[in-house]
Amino acid sequence: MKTLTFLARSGPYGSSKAKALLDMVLSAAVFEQKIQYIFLDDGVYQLLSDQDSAQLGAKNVSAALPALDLYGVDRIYLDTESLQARGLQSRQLLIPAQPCNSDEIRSLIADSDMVFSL
Amino acid sequence: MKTLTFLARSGPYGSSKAKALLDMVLSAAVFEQKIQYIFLDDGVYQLLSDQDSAQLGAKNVSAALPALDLYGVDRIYLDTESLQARGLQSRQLLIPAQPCNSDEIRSLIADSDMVFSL
Amino acid sequence: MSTLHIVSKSPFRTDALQRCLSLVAPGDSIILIEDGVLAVNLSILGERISGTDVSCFALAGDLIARSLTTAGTEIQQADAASFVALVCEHRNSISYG
Amino acid sequence: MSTLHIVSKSPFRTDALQRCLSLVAPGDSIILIEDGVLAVNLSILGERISGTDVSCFALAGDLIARSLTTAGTEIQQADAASFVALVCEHRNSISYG
Amino acid sequence: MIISLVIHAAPGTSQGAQTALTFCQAALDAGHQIYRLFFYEDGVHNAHALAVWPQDERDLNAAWATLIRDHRLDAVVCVASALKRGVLNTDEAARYEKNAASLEPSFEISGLGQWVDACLHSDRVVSFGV
Amino acid sequence: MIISLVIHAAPGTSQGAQTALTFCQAALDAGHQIYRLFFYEDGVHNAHALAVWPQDERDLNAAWATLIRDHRLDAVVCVASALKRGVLNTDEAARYEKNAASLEPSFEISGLGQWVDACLHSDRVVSFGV
Repeated sequence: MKTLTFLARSGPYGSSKAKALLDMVLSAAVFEQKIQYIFLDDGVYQLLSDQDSAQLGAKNVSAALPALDLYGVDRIYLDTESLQARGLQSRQLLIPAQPCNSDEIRSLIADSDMVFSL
Repeated sequence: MKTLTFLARSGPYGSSKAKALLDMVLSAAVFEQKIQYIFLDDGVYQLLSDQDSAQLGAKNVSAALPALDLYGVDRIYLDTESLQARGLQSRQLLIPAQPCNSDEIRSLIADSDMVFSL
Repeated sequence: MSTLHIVSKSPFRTDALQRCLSLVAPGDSIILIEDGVLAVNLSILGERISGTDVSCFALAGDLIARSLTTAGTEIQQADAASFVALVCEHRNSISYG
Repeated sequence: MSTLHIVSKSPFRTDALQRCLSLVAPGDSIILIEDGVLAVNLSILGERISGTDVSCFALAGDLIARSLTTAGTEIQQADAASFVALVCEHRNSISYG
Repeated sequence: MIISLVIHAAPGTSQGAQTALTFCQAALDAGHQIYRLFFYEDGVHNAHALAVWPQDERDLNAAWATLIRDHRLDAVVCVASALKRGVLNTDEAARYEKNAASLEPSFEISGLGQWVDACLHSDRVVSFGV
Repeated sequence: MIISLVIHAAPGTSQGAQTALTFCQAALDAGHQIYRLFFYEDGVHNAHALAVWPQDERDLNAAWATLIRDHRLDAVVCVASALKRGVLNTDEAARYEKNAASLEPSFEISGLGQWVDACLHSDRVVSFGV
């Protein structure tokens, strides 16, 4: 088993990156790898509740997040500094994520076999 | 005749944007429109002399710049602030460009029928 | 004879909004679209437009998708029809990537 | 067990370098590639690596294309073979877009 | 008013193509004339006839083709951008000895001259997906 | 060492594909084993058989195909990314009733499982063009 870390840095909808990284996470989960899923920078917007992308004709990227737990993806982290810089509150989030700072992210990265950032 | 303004904001080679905007400028020049070509942000790197992209297997984007004059494109501007922010000197530039500041760019834009930025 | 500034990228990840704010002139308007709407609560934007005759809009569909609102800001919501009207009302437009 | 940070976007136009510098740890290395080499003379990078055990490299082909040099900096030039060697010497890598 | 659009983004990668499509529909609804759609750089992928979208997503390639046909719009893809990205009409496919064309037939292939022409004949030209 | 590459960028649009190609060649020259090239998102355009490059530019599509054949590399394009971008092999073209295939035959179409497999069997996985 490998430890794979995913840095979700992109907002949802503006590009396909959020969805592309989520698909990687879910695939790795199917193969039962150890997954660390870290939301930082604009990636924190992916976690906001009440997203409604119907007007854009796009799929709701956040709809799959509650299923992460079923896939066994339970190491989900949120960069507190990114959240604060954007004036967001953790009570606005759709799924629970462990608050962390840069020190903690560095140590999650140091423990990883591979890191993917989108 | 229309006044078309081009904001070159991208560095050369990292993406096809510098080349794509240059191709628009040259096409508009063939149709003898009034052209204002403004280099700002990373676009100022397009003007550096001694670019050598052979190792990248890419065409030298700056090679076409000296031909702008032949195409009648002689309103070429350079944002001084962008140059300074990057620690560059105007003596390093391949072609002459008129130094300008944000005030002057705003007035060039106000005089334009259309503006294209890449 | 004014300009519509169209900002489609995140102010946290790119220089699009910053460049827009450096070029916006009195009488111009700004419209935030796509990831550009992430600027909706940004103080540098609010301060720049407050008390000026620069109007700022944000595409409603992009706000709703991202669970954002313009509440408490001076930014007005626009739908696609308003976006088209803004393009027509201004002499030219700049799309910042 | 350290990380190679691969920065491919301009520090003037994106947050790639900034995020890299916030995550770089002692013993890590940074390699600037593509438009990432535009950071070569940037003081925030020089100050971050000076006197630390963080090494910084820049791809020579990307520097030459853009008419940039590492003269006067603590950044070392790397060719493709050195890039491969750096990947092998570090446990993992992060590519910042 | 007479409006033209320049589309720089591929559908499915960045949101710009979708925004452009919505804008185009709204401009038509408001009674404006769309003089030309010019697809440049990655924008040419909007004209790719071989794209297959998942059933639960909006097929932007089909949406463009429908909009163009329904309103008889003039939709041009830049030839230099298209060739490099494998978007070919029958003539180009034959010329370069490729075994198939890939351009959705409601689009035409032409040069940047068509973009200049759009600038000359439009009141407004708006860029999407830059 | 055993190395795999993930390529996210289209050739001709961003420099990432060219960097990946040079890196791949250098890794082979240094005696490393390339376990797999995985083309994801816009990276699938590197496998587009219909691309026609200008004569004065390096044809990156051809360069990949040559490198893959010469070194018998395992090159996989992500099926979900490829379908949406019109990169189809003969089977997919038939299944979706498209009139042509567009995948350069030195590449295979498969799923993200092949990327996970590359992570499991490689010492290093490097991403390009993100």
